[in-house]
Amino acid sequence: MNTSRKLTMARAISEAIAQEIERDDRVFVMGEDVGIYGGIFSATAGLYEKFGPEQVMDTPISETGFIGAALGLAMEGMRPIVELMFVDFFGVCMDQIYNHIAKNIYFSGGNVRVPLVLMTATGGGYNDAGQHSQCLWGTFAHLPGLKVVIPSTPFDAKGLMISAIRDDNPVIYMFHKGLMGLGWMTLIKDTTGPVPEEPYTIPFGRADIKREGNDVTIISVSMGVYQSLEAAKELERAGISAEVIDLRTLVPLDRETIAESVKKTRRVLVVDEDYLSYGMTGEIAATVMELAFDYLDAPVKRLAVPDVPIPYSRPLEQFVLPSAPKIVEAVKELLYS
Amino acid sequence: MNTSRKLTMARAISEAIAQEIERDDRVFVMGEDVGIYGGIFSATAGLYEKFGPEQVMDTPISETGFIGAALGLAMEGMRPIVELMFVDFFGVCMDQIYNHIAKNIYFSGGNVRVPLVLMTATGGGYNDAGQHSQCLWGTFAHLPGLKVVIPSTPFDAKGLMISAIRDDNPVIYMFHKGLMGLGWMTLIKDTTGPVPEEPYTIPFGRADIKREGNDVTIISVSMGVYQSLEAAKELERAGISAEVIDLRTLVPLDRETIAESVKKTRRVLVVDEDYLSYGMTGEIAATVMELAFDYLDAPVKRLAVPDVPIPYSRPLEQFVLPSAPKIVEAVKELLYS
Amino acid sequence: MSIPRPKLLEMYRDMVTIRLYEETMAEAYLEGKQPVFNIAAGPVPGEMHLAAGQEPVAVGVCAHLRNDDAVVGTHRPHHFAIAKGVDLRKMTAEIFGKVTGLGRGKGGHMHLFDPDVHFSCSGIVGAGIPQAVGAALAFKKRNEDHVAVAFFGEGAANQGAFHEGLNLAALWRLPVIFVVEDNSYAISVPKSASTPIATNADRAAAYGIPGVYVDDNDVLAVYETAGEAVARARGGEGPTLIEVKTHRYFGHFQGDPEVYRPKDEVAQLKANDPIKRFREYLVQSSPDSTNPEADIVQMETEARQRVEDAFAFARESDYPAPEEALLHVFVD
Amino acid sequence: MSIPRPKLLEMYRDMVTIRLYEETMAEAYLEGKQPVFNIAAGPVPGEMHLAAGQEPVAVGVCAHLRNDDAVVGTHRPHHFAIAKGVDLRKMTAEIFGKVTGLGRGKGGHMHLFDPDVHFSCSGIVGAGIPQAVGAALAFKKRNEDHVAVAFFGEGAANQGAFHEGLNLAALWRLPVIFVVEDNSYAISVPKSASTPIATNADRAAAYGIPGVYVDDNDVLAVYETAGEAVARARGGEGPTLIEVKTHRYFGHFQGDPEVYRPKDEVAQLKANDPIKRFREYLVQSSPDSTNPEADIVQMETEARQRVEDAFAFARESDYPAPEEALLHVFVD
Ligand SMILES: Cc1ncc(C[n+]2csc(CCOP(=O)(O)OP(=O)(O)O)c2C)c(N)n1
Ligand SMILES: Cc1ncc(C[n+]2csc(CCOP(=O)(O)OP(=O)(O)O)c2C)c(N)n1
Ligand SMILES: [Mg+2]
Ligand SMILES: [Mg+2]
Repeated sequence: MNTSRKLTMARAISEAIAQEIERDDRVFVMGEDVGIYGGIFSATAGLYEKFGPEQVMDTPISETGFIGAALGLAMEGMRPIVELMFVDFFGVCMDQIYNHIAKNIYFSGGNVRVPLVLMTATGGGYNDAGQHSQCLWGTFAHLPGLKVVIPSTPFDAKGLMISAIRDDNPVIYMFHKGLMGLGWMTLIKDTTGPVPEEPYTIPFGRADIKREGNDVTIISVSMGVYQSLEAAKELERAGISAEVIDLRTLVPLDRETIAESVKKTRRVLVVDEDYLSYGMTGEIAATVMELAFDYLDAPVKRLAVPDVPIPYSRPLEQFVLPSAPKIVEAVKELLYS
Repeated sequence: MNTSRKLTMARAISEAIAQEIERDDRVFVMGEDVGIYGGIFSATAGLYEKFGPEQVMDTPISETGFIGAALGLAMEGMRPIVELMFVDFFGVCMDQIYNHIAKNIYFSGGNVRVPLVLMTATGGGYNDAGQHSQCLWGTFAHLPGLKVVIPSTPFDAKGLMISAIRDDNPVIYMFHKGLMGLGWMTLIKDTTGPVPEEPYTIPFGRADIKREGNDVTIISVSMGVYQSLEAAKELERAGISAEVIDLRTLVPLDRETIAESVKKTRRVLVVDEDYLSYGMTGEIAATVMELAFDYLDAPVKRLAVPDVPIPYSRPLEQFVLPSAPKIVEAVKELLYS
Repeated sequence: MSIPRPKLLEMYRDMVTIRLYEETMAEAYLEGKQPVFNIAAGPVPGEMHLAAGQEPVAVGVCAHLRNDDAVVGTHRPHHFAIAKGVDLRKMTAEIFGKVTGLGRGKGGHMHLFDPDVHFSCSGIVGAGIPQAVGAALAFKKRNEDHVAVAFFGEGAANQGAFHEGLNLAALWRLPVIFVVEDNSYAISVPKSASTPIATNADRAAAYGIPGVYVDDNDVLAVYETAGEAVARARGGEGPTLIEVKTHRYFGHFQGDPEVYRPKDEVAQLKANDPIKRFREYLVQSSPDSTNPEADIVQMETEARQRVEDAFAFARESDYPAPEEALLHVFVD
Repeated sequence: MSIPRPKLLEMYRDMVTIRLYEETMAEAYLEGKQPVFNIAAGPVPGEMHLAAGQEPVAVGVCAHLRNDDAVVGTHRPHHFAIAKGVDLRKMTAEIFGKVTGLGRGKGGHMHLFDPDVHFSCSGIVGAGIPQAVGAALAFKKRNEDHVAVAFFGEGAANQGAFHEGLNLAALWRLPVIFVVEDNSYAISVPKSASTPIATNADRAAAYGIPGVYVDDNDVLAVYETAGEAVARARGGEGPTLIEVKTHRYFGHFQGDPEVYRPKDEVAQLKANDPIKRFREYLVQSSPDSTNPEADIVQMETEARQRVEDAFAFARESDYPAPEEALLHVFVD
């Protein structure tokens, strides 16, 4: 595959959707402002112009209605991609998501298929306060029946989206606003990345080692991967070689990659922009202990939002969100104390 | 306090509510079928007869409506206890619960109070299938802003309910259907227990050692505590002395009691009727590792629902739920392998 | 409206099937639960919501439906399922928790999925409404003239999902029929304590669609109203909201102490039983004056045989292996 | 209806305050965001939803309210807050993320809580509706004659919370007024693409309550309609649903490319600006024929001073200490 072309994550996602709509006429997108607006975070930019209102449907502000409808569509053989504008809004439609979309296959003993992608925006760091800045992947990963997909690069975003659309199971696809490469949200300097033109898939349940290292394993997803890579560079200057694992999917979880890395480095930091307790960091810590207890030189360390809603004001928000400097500090504590 | 009187958990709860309504005229109950029916799981039995429809309000099937209303009531100085019939239904009203009830205090910088108890039924084991048998406390404990209270005995139920009502913060109070002492649900043989007549409180964040032991610590809540105690008896016959910790509240979490016990026993099993991954067992395992890494003789072991929806059919459901025999087996594996 | 007698007999047979099914289920449900009622005991454990008395709604509507039309039912789903033609053996086996069931024992009574006849249901009040809307959208997108039907109780009409679903259907002019069963109660709460207006049919005005209240628990009245709605839907004219006054003979679920309703209410209702009335009509309108009951009795026999066969199948089937619990979270 | 001039002037002052506030905020918001717009930059980061053009709704309704009446606003909350009398300094400080703000910087522009005047709001569309219902229920339970008002957009009228909230309020005859701001759009989606009927006021029929559509963005028309609704509510006669045709001058949020509406739409709307119209009315109806603008200008001066003072206060205030982020999840 030719990977000389660079795209933003937003363009990688919309290209994946466009290619799948072209390949399979059961595929289409629906959601609030996905049409002429192109999606508030541009995940559907250009699609309306290309495919029109049948394949790119704007909806009223009725998440229970249209996400429930997406389930009916999927069970009747369509393959909807439905956007929940911010993951923070899941509370108005969670019943459809986790009591129905996530469970109908099981209830039917595998007799129905639910080929549905629930695409949603996550993450903070731009002062949008506590109802517009959450990650919440821990919440979805805790409840069985959804595959939980979280891309961190444009390359992964495209391949994982195509895999999600082709999957006969429901997938929640969680992109980070700060990684989309939006001109108006310059959180990450260089969010464009190489993306092949042709369609390709990335299997779920395969973590990606975004950087190899020997002294410590940093495990994360999404924005946390970027911050970890930044921290790894800084750590390298201090003579510490950090391996950075991007889980890419929380369900299914790639235990093997984690185990192998930990057996090599013997120290683990888990970085998460979701809330600290009862979430991803706890699960990964417990998993590491189960898989590699005898190899661990220190307890698994966790860096996440310290169980407070995301505050609005800049100094407050920066205080609670993970960052490269905090990762550096945490790794140093892990290694030297 | 005189503890010679024995009550079911259902009666302990309704007594707590009655005493608080009598003490404070801002306290009242609302929910579906809480009136003449007395609550589907009898948590409000007898209250309608005693206090009438103003203090014991039946509602339409409009959980977003009446739970959102409970927030408005609380912010205007009332102290509602609102019943969500099964916790499984949270998806139709989660936005009010976690984006508003749980966050308004924080958003206001502590300038508003939200004295509200969200009471809800949890648990399976009686073949009510995947939308009526969940525990989901992991979900609530992951999201900041709610105190998460889970009684396992009638005594705890009354004291924790009174504490919940008197708290100026929102509390989710999760009782287990199988522990309520309902005549028509004989899951647990002896669910009555001593309950003093006078009102009393139990502070949140204090785990209760329901049984002392030296060889292993079993940490659980709710039905899991009963099963652990049963298992402990069985283990005693095999010469294993098990300590059983009832966390009672997941938020706040009593780290000290956990740490002390683990330092003594050096081995930990966490038992949870909620889903395995990204939930309570992961958090407790991670916490144990953080607090007592050097004391651990083996990785923390976890017994929970193996990431499948709760199936209907008896052999299937029994296969996925924790039970005393499974706890015995898990402890033996923990000790001997 | 003149309905051919074979069609009438079919409807009668389905109503009788439903009634017998529910009565048979009520007995099976009690097995193992006496002398002490224990919800978890017996061959049919868990909650059990029966629909005896509500046959006219299910049958009067589904008589218009074809195999490819979709139906979404509720926590009280048997009458809808039977009227829609769900495989009765597999459905019963599911309710008995057997591996031969529709969901291999994973779903149970509130979770019956039969994709062959496009039937599904849910234990969450109101949740099926948007799902039926989605099915209708699928049909419209594919230019098929199928319709979708969402059945739900008068209590469900106070859920947000009702509003969102009806709004979408009206906005997009979808081929969907919303059918409210007004059986007076949502568990213990009477309609007057949950809905400030007399009929939910009037709520159609909020969406600019037709709303019809059928104030009699009569299968022919339902059939006629539903016929118009289905024709509108198939003709691309959009959704209809229908509410039918009906009656539930059993408690909300089996074991319901029913403290909330007069002791003699059900007995009074049964005096005007819709199956009895329909039977009288069939007798009176019989073309065979010497033996006007002959074809009727045949239907009753058929119904009985189907029900007996289904329960026998369910009882004889095996339970799933316990480890099957781990399968089917996802399809391959 | 004859309104005393001091009251009219007060309303005028509040409308001007709102307009100036929003315009001043629009400028402050751009600070640090030029030449490249970056939502996270400047003294006022994050999303910013402004309500210029929608003053008549907030002011026409709140002119009837007392301190103890409750108001729940939306993601676009400034006009409601100002009309309800929220402390302007603390509100502005909150939006600047300062420790002197209403929420010590934790909430920001979409989360303004002023318990002193019973004001709250939320960034979740439709969520405030049931909360206002709850406030009204508190008043009714305590036999107080306070009322609650829920403001929300025409887009929010398609949320389930709308249906559930109105149903409860009507059922329990609560003192609450539901006010829909029909500003034609929900972000990019026009009303015609979200609501199948012309006016949400007609949805009142679904709850058996009065529904009124005010089809002109005119503060006196709103005032009159709201007056009746508030009187009904205080008199124990239950809720009212009001929809007002209004106009949003800015984009949905600052930075909105507004590809979805005609370039000249706003200019045309401004030709019929409600503040301008109200000012003309005040001039014409002035008792002081020699200097009919005197009291009007005084109001404008007051408004300007209040806004300037609030922004100055906000700018001069300190940020909270970073560790304050850990406080106030719970009260003690
Ligand atoms: C969202 C939700 N809330 C509450 C329940 C509990 N519940 C199950 S059935 C029922 C009553 C339903 O009444 P109605 O819609 O009239 O249907 P009916 O039982 O009369 O057929 C209730 C409250 C539920 N299953 N889902
Ligand atoms: C439940 C929910 N869905 C979607 C959004 C995103 N959103 C914020 S404002 C808005 C449009 C609201 O339109 P309307 O109610 O008409 O109010 P307006 O913005 O026009 O004042 C949307 C879709 C949200 N905040 N909450
Ligand atoms: Mg009913
Ligand atoms: Mg609008």
